[in-house]
Amino acid sequence: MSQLTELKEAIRKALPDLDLVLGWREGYDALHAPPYHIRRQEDLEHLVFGPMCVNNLASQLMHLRGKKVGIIVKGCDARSVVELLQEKIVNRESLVIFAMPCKGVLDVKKIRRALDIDHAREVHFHNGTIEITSGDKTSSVELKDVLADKCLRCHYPNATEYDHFIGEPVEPRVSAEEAAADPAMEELAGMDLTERFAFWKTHMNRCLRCYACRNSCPLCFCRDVCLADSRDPHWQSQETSVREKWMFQMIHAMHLAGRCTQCGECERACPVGIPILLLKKHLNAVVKDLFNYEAGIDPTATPPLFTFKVEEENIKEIEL
Amino acid sequence: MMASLFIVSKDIPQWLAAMAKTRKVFATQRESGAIIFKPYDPGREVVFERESVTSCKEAVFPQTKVLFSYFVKKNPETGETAGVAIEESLNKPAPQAVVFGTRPCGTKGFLTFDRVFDCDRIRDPYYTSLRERTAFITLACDRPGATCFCHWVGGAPDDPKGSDALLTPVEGGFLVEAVTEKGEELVNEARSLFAEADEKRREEGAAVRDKAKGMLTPKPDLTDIGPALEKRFRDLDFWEDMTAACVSCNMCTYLCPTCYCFNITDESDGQAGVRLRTWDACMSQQYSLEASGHNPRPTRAHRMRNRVNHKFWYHPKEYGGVISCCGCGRCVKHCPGSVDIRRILLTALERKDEDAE
Amino acid sequence: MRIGVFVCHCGSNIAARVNCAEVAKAALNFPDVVFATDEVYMCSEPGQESIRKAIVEHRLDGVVVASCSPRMHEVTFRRTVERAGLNRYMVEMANIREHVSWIGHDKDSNTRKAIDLVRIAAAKLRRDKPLTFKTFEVVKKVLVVGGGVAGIQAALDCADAGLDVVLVERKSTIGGRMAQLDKTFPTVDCSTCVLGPKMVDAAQHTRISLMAYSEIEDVSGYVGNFTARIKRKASYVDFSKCTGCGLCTEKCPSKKTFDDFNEGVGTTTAINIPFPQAIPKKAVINPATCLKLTKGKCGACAKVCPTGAINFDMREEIVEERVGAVIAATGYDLFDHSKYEEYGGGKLPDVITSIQYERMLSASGPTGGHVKRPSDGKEPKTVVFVSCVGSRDPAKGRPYCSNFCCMYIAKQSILTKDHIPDSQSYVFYIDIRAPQKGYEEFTRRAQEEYGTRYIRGRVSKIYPEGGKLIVRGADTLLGTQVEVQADLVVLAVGVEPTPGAGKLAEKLRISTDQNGFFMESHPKLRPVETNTAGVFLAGACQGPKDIPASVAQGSAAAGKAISLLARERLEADPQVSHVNPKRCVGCMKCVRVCPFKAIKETTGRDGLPKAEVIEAMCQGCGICSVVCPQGAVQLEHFKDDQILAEVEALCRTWVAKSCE
Amino acid sequence: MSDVGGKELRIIGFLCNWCSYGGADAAGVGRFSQPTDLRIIRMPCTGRVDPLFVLKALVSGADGVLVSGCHPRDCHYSEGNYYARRRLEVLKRLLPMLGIHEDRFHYTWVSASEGARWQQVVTRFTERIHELGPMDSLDPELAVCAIRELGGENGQADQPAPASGE
Amino acid sequence: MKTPNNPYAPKLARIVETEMENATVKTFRVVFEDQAYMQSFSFKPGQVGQLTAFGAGEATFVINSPPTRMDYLQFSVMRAGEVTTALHMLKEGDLVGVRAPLGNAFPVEDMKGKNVVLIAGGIGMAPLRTLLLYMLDNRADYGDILLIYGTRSPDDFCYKADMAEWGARDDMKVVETVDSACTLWTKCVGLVPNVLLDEKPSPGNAVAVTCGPPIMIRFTLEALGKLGFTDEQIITTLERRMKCGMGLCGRCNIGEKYVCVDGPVFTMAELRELPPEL
Repeated sequence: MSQLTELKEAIRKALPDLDLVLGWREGYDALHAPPYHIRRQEDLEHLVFGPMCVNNLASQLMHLRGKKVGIIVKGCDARSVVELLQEKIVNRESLVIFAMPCKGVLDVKKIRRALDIDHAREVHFHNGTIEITSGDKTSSVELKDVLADKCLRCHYPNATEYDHFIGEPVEPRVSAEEAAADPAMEELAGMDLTERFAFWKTHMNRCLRCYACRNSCPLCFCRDVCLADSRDPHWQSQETSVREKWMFQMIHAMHLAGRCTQCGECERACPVGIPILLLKKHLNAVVKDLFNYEAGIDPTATPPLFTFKVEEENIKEIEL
Repeated sequence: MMASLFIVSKDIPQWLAAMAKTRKVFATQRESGAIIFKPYDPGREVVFERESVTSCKEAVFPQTKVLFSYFVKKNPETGETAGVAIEESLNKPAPQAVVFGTRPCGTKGFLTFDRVFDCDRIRDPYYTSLRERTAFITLACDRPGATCFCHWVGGAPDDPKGSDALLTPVEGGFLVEAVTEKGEELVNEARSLFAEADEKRREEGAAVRDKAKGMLTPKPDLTDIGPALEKRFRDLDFWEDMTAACVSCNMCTYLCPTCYCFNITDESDGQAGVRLRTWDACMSQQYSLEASGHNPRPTRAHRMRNRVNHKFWYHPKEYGGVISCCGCGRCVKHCPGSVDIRRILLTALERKDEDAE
Repeated sequence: MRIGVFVCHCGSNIAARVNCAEVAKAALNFPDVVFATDEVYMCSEPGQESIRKAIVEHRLDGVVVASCSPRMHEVTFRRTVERAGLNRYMVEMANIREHVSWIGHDKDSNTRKAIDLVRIAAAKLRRDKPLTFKTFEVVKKVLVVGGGVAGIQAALDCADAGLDVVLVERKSTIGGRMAQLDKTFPTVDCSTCVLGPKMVDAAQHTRISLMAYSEIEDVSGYVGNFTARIKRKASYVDFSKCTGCGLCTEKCPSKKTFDDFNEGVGTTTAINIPFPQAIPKKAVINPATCLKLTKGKCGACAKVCPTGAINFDMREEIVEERVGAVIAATGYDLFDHSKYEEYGGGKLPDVITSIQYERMLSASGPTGGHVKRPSDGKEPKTVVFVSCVGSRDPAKGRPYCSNFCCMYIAKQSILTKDHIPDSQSYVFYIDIRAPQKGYEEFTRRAQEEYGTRYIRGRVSKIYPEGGKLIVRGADTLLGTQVEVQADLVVLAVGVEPTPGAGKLAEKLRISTDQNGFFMESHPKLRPVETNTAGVFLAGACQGPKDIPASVAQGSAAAGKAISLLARERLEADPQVSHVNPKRCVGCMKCVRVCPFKAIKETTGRDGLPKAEVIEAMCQGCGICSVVCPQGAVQLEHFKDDQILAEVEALCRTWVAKSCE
Repeated sequence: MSDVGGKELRIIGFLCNWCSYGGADAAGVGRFSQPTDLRIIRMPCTGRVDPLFVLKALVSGADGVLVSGCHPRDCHYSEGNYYARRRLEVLKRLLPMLGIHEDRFHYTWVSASEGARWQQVVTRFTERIHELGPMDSLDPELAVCAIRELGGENGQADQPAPASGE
Repeated sequence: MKTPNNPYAPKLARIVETEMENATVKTFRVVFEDQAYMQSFSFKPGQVGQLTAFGAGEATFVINSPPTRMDYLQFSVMRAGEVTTALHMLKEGDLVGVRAPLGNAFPVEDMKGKNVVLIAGGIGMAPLRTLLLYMLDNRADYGDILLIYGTRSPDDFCYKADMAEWGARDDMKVVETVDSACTLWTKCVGLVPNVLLDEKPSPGNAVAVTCGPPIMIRFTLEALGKLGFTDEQIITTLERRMKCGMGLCGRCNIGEKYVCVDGPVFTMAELRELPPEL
């Protein structure tokens, strides 16, 4: 039985007790698999699973509070679910988790850069390569060149929290140490302060304040009442100045400190390619360093900024 | 229309530079992998190969516009309010501007703005002052992509409507056709860069255009889309399913060349302030949220319904059947959830005879 | 809003270093400021009157006073504006004295700074809202934790004032440390004779309900409305039946039980009444040594008990009490001197603690008032007292002075001479601390009349040699080494918090100082209050103190409780957090971090969880506000917008200046 | 010790009411002279200091931000400074990644009795900010421009406002 | 400097008088600073204006004084959000910005010769006040006038002086009602729709105009239906979040209609033609 068949079977059984199951369906081309709601058994025929299932479905859970929901998760998505459980946004009893071991998802932007395609009619995966048919032309590229960055360094390919685990767990692609090595972070770390300031100024200048980053984030569950467009409290004006745009990313990053599971949805969602995940990755490293904590692992843990120790081992008071 | 001219690719920067002498020139440039409109900078490459991520709304409808500034004047002796000085930003004339490298779909999008902001009922001085001074040099589309559907909504890859000049990519350069006097002027200012296009080039240009048209997928008949959407109005299940992938962000509307909704907010320190007009998005929860807490469009399903209905039902109803979508596909291509407005339309059409409930 | 700005010269305190007229003039240009003036003394009667008049004449909605620290006069000016009909929270202060004129020399810089401080005060004031008090009913009952002399005094004072009192004592009798003492300094009168009547009063007072052999399980609620859950420990004796006749203790075969009351000087029986004057005088079984409870046989006590009070099946029970105020009077414990290896590490039988010595001196003690060496029962002729054992010794983690050791050493040396006229006492001391009435004279008496020899210096070693204890130390006055051959060494062990103090502090949500003593609200001005409203401190739990100080503090704490509960209703400070339910998404981060448990989860109109602040419990710290990502929880008077307005008032000015 | 090297820089201090504000008062009472660059905003507790206030100040034109509260264990509200310590430490480590020198922000603990310590903190922090110089500026907000152009000295509005944010 | 016909630019007006109607509603009487403009200013009953509280922003309110009395323009502001709170802080002599008139008006011409039933709840009395005063100032043009005005409690009534005056008139009938009985209230008790049913106004040659909270409107419409009023005979006003007030900014649409320009006044018949999105 294929993994997808097994998944469908598991959902088929669970569906009668659920309002809906969050999954992915075929999109306008073979490289896209938008999230959708499985309500009826017949909806299952559209269900797909594969490297094109990039969206983190946990972002949807906030909208669905009060409903009994099933959700299909990849390893990284499961960490977001764990975080939502921690923060009581999701009630474990009204959630059924179908865990799919994951070998990585595609980065469509990378594919566009690597292959000159207009319409991916068909996509096939053969050991390590992806073959895309666009028009009457078929081209292929190595999968590792078009996987999302996060997947290249994934060490949580299997969900830790689930009700149904479909298929066999997969081996992490890299070790935890290798996972920590991140060329983008290293590049930023290699800059001096002036360069970094200029780096952000240039990037933020491009920001549209469309909030795709915020709304795609599974943990920005206060998106409808976000400080960025609130008048009471009035943190931000609606001006499209670098100051306001950057300030918003600072708010975003600080609010995620110790909570972000690095699913990368914010950066993926950005239409103008602003590397906003960098700030969160950095803060995650800080949190790991200070509090030896990683978000989205233990549903009963308290994120480090919502607790304290009387003696902090890793915070040294600095005298001026 | 002026006779076809030809410019070699490498001369484009010179043309831009010539125009930039007296005008603000927006051109498509690549930044961090995204093609966006930015003020022309001779040091940066102008790229044409793909449609830009952003539309060039900014040129005529800036994301932030200071409508006016105000200052509460005090009597210096008593501290009491003596008056309020209001200074309208219109007093400073906007510079002439050229938008270079929009696609026909995007350029045509501004016709929607024209219908709304410059009509019998109202003439928005902020919009018109910029619009009058802005010229569009459009690049005909030689290869529509997976998300393109300009032909569904009355456009075409070489549609010159709204453009001042139209370029067609051919071997080694571009065919150039001025569409309006303004366009002609822009060409004439750097006339030495252009050569008359010979027959062969013109034929090549026509072939490029025909090929692009040939690449378009079959289009549905949208004549009945209004009634079809009306049928689905009460069908919230339909809208919920259609928005299952939507995260309710503002991206689709901010990238859209025809979306014109805006917000008005004041920023002030209590004495001096500005009134800002900034882009707003109907997909935002706060867009229609009332002070009482009541929201007539509380969920993304309600909001998507309004967005789609507005483009394909309300706007046509108000403006003689013209759909206010230009079919550029940005909202599909860049949507983080890959929400496909075409699927919504097709599904509504499919079910146009089916009553809700 | 219409704002008035009042710049104070504070005589020349401010005016000498700040151009006050300039500040007022600048302020007149700030948003919403319609009146600005400067005066010599804003806090004076005419100064306040000018504020009041300006409020009326200029229809002011709020006032900025630029003067001294708000910690000094905020309350003053709040009253001033209130008299003029404004809400008391419609005043902001700019601290241009402590933070400007007193610290900066350059008048121009100072003036610029003062202008900025007024600017931020006015910017904040623009966002201030009138806040009104909410009132709530109070429970006119006081919980006193600890039945030592401080607790007894507090309980009696409260009860005499008409408040009901629950007096909870961990041990089976009240009396505390004082009951263990033989005599008290500087009068050398009998401790029990002084304390006894008070204990009886406490036991018999109709308003005091005495809960001995009980401990605080937890305390919830807030000032005026605490709920205490009190654990009655299992004593295996029905107190309502026990008459304290003592028959059981005579028949009990388990006679090797550690004698807690006598500090291990001698042993006692498994069923025991600590001392003859115990109140309540009830027997309690020590389950660790009782044969019936450990081995299942015996039951001798039950057989002899004339009232059938023994109940081996007794279990602890929890009693709930609602009280309006809590007085913590948990007293102190004594330093474990075994940490001093150089003094024998607790292994030398004739090196005893001062409290053990006290029990030996007591006529009702285990030795019947005869001083005997524990090792051989002989009467010691040379007694050495060592002061500051576990006091003033940072190396042992006891940097503080235990306050009363100097005095009891003098007392015990005097009593030694009384008991053994041919004895000689030596005292090794660091400093003699005798500052209270009659104390200095008392220590002199010990030296001059009783011949106690005081040697200034630390003892470096104590070791046994030939049936004696060699006490070696330095005489820092003479600059020589000293050795004394002692029969008995009494260590004046330092005072430390009781073992349960930390736990109780958590339950009461009060803090402890670095030494573990309960922290008072202000060391000078609020010495018996804590930072948790309605919780007061009495006696040595707040820091080492002697009997008169403990009694005084017991009365002081009682006074605070009485004045608090004298009102029918209490006002809740309106500077509390509020949740805007329209913004709350129900993530409950605020609930998680609130140190006062002042935020609870409720259900909103949409059926989803929402946070809600219990106003009377909120202390106004604002921790919640920072964890709320969407700014739904806002602390009144310190809302995001108010702080942002202050930041922006400065930044906009700065940026505007740099644009010039 | 007067101004640190002439021209003042823009420093904001967030001080808890119970300890550090009192400490600053104590410094005043003790006439411990300090540089005058610092502008103090009074907070109930460092637990109320949202790190975002600091960031807001830094992107809005402040050259340095100082936060000071009660020493650990001495918080008036028992726990506020413990939370603050975590938040502010995370903030401090974020700054360099933004291209902002981490020394522009400092958090410390000063009790109400430590006037001399406060003097030291202010002096050293001010010196340090002067060493770093003014912060790189972002484009001034539109609102600020309006104030500048319209405000003038006496609030006479004569200058035209900027056109828009293009 | 002013651009002619800049529809975004407010005109300065000075507050000449304020009055607290109840705990949350404050009434402002304003006069344009430009006297010539004030004299030439005209509007129709039911039209709205945007008030600017300088420093906070703009919000929409109906002009609740009638065009027949042009000493001042009157607006009643219920404190709800940022702008209304800022407006409440203003005092006599302060300046506000006004953009008016905006939107459509009550069909006062079509209503001539008809009996008029006015049904108001809470702050919904504001638009009806302007209509009523207009009709009273042109009394001969209209038939019987019945006003039913209900609030939660006696303290919540607005325009108390007006109410007393109207109650004393013999050419109209006023029914004041509160939701539930309370001490010192001797007038009618009951929910507006029930009171309306009790009053039984005849639908013959009549127009009913109703304004109030959504729940009241819903049941009032039902009640009017029971009484025999047709959709064409029922007029109501709608509220929506508005920004520009000229049909551009988008948010106040119901179908293709914009409440700010095509409304706020709609007949029930018109509303039935629009998508049900209220």
